[in-house]
Amino acid sequence: MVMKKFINDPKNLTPELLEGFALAYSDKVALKNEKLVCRARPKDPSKVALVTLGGAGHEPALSGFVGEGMLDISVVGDIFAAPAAPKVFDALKLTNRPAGTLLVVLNHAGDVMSSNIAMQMATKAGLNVKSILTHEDIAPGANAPAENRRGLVGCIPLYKIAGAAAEAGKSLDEVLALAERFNNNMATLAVALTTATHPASGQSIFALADDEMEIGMGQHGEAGTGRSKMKSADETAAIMVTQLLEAVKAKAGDKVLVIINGAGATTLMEQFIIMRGVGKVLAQKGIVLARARVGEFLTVQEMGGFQMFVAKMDDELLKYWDAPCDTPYMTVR
Amino acid sequence: MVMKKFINDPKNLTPELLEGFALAYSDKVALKNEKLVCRARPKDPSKVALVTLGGAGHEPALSGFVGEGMLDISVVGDIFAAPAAPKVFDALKLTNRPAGTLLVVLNHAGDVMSSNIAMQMATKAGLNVKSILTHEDIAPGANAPAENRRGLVGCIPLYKIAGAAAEAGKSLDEVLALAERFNNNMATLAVALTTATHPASGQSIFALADDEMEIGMGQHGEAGTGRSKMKSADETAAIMVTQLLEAVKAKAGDKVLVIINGAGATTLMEQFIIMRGVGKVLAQKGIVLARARVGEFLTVQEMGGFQMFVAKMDDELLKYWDAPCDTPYMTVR
Amino acid sequence: MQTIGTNTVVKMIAAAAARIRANEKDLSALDSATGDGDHGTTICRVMDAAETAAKGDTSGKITELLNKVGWDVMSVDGGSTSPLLGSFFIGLSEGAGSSAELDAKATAAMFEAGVAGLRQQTKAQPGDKTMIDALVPAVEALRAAANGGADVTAALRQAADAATRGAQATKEMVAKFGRARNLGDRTRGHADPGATSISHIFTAFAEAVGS
Amino acid sequence: MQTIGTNTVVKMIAAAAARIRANEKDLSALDSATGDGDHGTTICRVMDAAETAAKGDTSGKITELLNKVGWDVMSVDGGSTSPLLGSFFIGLSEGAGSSAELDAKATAAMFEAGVAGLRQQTKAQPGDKTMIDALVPAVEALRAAANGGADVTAALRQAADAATRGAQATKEMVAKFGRARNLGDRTRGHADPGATSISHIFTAFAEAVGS
Ligand SMILES: Nc1ncnc2c1ncn2[C@@H]1O[C@H](COP(=O)(O)OP(=O)(O)O)[C@@H](O)[C@H]1O
Ligand SMILES: Nc1ncnc2c1ncn2[C@@H]1O[C@H](COP(=O)(O)OP(=O)(O)O)[C@@H](O)[C@H]1O
Ligand SMILES: [Mg+2]
Ligand SMILES: [Mg+2]
Ligand SMILES: [Mg+2]
Ligand SMILES: [Mg+2]
Repeated sequence: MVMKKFINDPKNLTPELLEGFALAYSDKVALKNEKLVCRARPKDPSKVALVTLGGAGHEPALSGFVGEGMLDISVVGDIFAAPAAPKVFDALKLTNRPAGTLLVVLNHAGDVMSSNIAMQMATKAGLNVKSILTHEDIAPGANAPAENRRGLVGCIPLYKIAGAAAEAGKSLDEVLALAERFNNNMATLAVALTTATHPASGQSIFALADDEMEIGMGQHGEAGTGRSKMKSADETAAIMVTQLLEAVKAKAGDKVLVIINGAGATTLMEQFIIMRGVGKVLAQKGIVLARARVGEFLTVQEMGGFQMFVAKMDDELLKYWDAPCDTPYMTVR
Repeated sequence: MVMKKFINDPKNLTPELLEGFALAYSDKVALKNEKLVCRARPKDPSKVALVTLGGAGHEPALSGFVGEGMLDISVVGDIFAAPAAPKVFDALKLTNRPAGTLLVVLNHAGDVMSSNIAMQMATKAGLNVKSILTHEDIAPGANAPAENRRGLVGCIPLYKIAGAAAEAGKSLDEVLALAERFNNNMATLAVALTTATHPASGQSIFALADDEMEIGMGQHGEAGTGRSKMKSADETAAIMVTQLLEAVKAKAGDKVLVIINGAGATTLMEQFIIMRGVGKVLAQKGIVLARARVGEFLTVQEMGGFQMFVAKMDDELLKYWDAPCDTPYMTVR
Repeated sequence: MQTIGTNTVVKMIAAAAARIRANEKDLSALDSATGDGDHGTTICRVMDAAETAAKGDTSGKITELLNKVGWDVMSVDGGSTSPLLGSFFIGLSEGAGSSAELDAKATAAMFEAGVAGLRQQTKAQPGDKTMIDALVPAVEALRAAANGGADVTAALRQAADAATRGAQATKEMVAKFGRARNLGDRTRGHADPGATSISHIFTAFAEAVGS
Repeated sequence: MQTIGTNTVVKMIAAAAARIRANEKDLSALDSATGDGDHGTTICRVMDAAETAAKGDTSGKITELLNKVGWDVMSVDGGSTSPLLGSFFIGLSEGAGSSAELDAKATAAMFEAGVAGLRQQTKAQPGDKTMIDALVPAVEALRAAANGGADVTAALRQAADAATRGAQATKEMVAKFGRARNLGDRTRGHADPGATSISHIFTAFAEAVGS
């Protein structure tokens, strides 16, 4: 398939998209050093700051959630590629404050290396920084070692909860503890239907037959384990949510947050139908759908498919999930 | 191309998607009579109500904007097909109140017929209802008769502005006058790149060659006028925004609201790059980008392309645009 | 047949629904050429609703039966077809008045009221390549036959033939209404799906009355 | 050549960048088979940054030159390659110490420090089908040659040959790191792109010193 995308020079994708994003949401975000997406109105420096990092091409992705109640800075790399460590260090210097900064890292090799180096630099420079790694993909098995499990859409509710705790004036250790509790109670599984084209190279990032789907595929077309014939929405929803509920050990009476995250081309229509299928399984098991979101949070260009996210919630986590926030792609009143 | 979608029985698409939608956003919306999407917490009956109608398959579409500060009821039809007149009348009966109801109709033949009949029924029944028709597509020319110009994404900011005026306690005539002022100062142009499949029939809704795009295509693959070879993001943005600014007669110093509405498969990355191109033209002309939104509001399944929307704003319109609202797909604090 | 009563009306509607069902695929294919490809689906749902409503009638009165048919057709979600045909059936109901049996002239008057009802919903004129191009000549032929002394069977036969010719004639027309309008000149050469449905409906009406 | 100084280091880096540029397409194609297809692009950007930094050096000191190269490589956005190679160059810088001229043994020590720097960033071991599978044997061969009395030119020649063999050997391996890991067994039969880049870099180093 030929790539059909509205772009200019493929070399400038990331700076151009960030420029357009910052232009559209100039009331909420401001660009610094070309690739640091910062809050337009910085957070009170007495509160803990939240920084994250990741490649571009997944819009709205991380940068879409910079703003009051969520992230302070998102450090953007290039298309599907981690930002360089010195940029992450720049962000940590920008948020430097006695209250400290929490660096949220998604488990992808490049991101982990950049953030490890940045953390070393920060420690040397005497900054008060801690980090947390998300790795909630259960494609390799819920009990696979953390280092083999990717960080997927779960980072976004984690920003929400940690961000709300930070706004509430919690200390760095408290914010970290809360984020870790959420981190340990969340799971994501992705499914792919149709491929996407890498917007710089114009190449398809994977291939599936016309009648195939693949459960467990990663954010960049990384192969999963569950290639099968196409299934109905209800079957797909049931298979995925069952594994996810097991992974977070949810039982009757437990409250869960569910997010359906469209990969790109899969319509909201389909995502709602999947959500309905999830609801049926939850009802059968007596698990409470406490909160839900359906939409595109972390995409893979025009890939067809979605990520399903489940987190077991307690009252404190719910309180922070419900707290106000104001970012380009998530606002809570 | 084979259709690859997560669905169950194609006959049940609309009720199933609405069920999943209402389940996910049960804090904001509730389903009545299967296809009326209503506010979960109804508006104070002393205030003017807002009702709209339209086909499904365009999610989040109209129903995504039901909630505080925007719509009271969205009446949903079937995939790409208007809801029946009696259902629209049901909605008007549900919102019936001395303050009155404003029915917002997008100019599509089926919607217009259903709403005309419903308005006749409402008048016979003595309900206090007025209606407004959006027809801001400039594909047939900005000066083409209103009846030949389709209603596109412009309905959504119109809901926002009229909804805010209603929440502010304005009378039906005042809300209508404000909505008409906005209606007369807005324009949309769509561009298509790749087709979508009708989720019930599995058929492609149009065809474009691998190196072609089409400016002016409608919400259902209705042919436009501007088929051409693919252009860069900057060229496309400049051609479209120039026509739109002319249509709303924007001149240096004027303030505009710009919305880039993704059709489905076109990425936010591309939409941001287009937004950047729009910004360059505005800067050249000395027109102020007062507000902007980029994302999927009214989609056409997995179609590649987008709608570009421009409205000339005054201080009162901006005030209502900025007013708080709380709906599944638009929240303003 | 000299007159028609409720039983015949039910038979006519059931026959029309059956004939539409048998042609669903073709009608959608026609709509694919000029519009959005859903006409077969929609007209089937419309006629299914009409058949169910007609068969469910307990009033025994033509006007009430047709009024129920009209509202139930109108209640089908489906673009332009359901308000247009719903208004047509409600118009028939109004045209039927209180009579229990309709002769050819009364039948013609009833169908004229149906056309008037439908035309309240659209500005489309004959020649615009819509269902009107089958409906208007059909009802004109019905009136002419009735005025000329034909019985209901013969008059409906005339109407069916005129509807079929009218639908055929839409092939030469350029669409000015509906989703086909945007295709303009490209619609030439294809019959209008709505007009084709009308020709099926009148053909089935004539057969139901004739048999 | 008995020793290398800053001028030679600049020449080596420039030659490596040129050789990488000439192989960009092949390297991306290799990465398409096992990973995400961007290695050619990224390693080019990395080596361009290295070349620019090296040529822009005004300190005249190997350690400072390599430190600047390391940071500039590290500053390239590009997945795993830039932190890995950035750490490698920073390691070289640390290994170079304050010497103005490095003989074969000092060169071996410098490269050993480079490997140590890179290995701080990853748990990948020899056999895991990564750039380590070219780098480790290259530096081992360099050390062995230096200890055996070879001059810098001969020692780097040995290193380049070992890197090329190491890169070749990755064909038989199954990827355990990087984006190729998920493909598991399907990576067998394809050389690792990162290891291939390392073989190009060492080959260019040897040629630059030899000529
Ligand atoms: N405005 C109109 N006036 C009269 N007939 C119309 C009009 N719009 C559509 N039609 C008729 O309806 C037919 C298409 O019906 P259908 O496909 O069911 O509806 P839609 O156009 O909403 O998809 C057309 O072939 C035409 O005969
Ligand atoms: N964790 C790792 N340890 C060592 N080398 C690695 C690691 N991850 C990737 N590599 C090397 O990097 C190469 C891929 O580089 P590149 O394509 O630029 O990065 P990315 O995998 O981020 O797309 C692999 O061929 C391998 O040699
Ligand atoms: Mg990569
Ligand atoms: Mg149609
Ligand atoms: Mg239709
Ligand atoms: Mg790669």
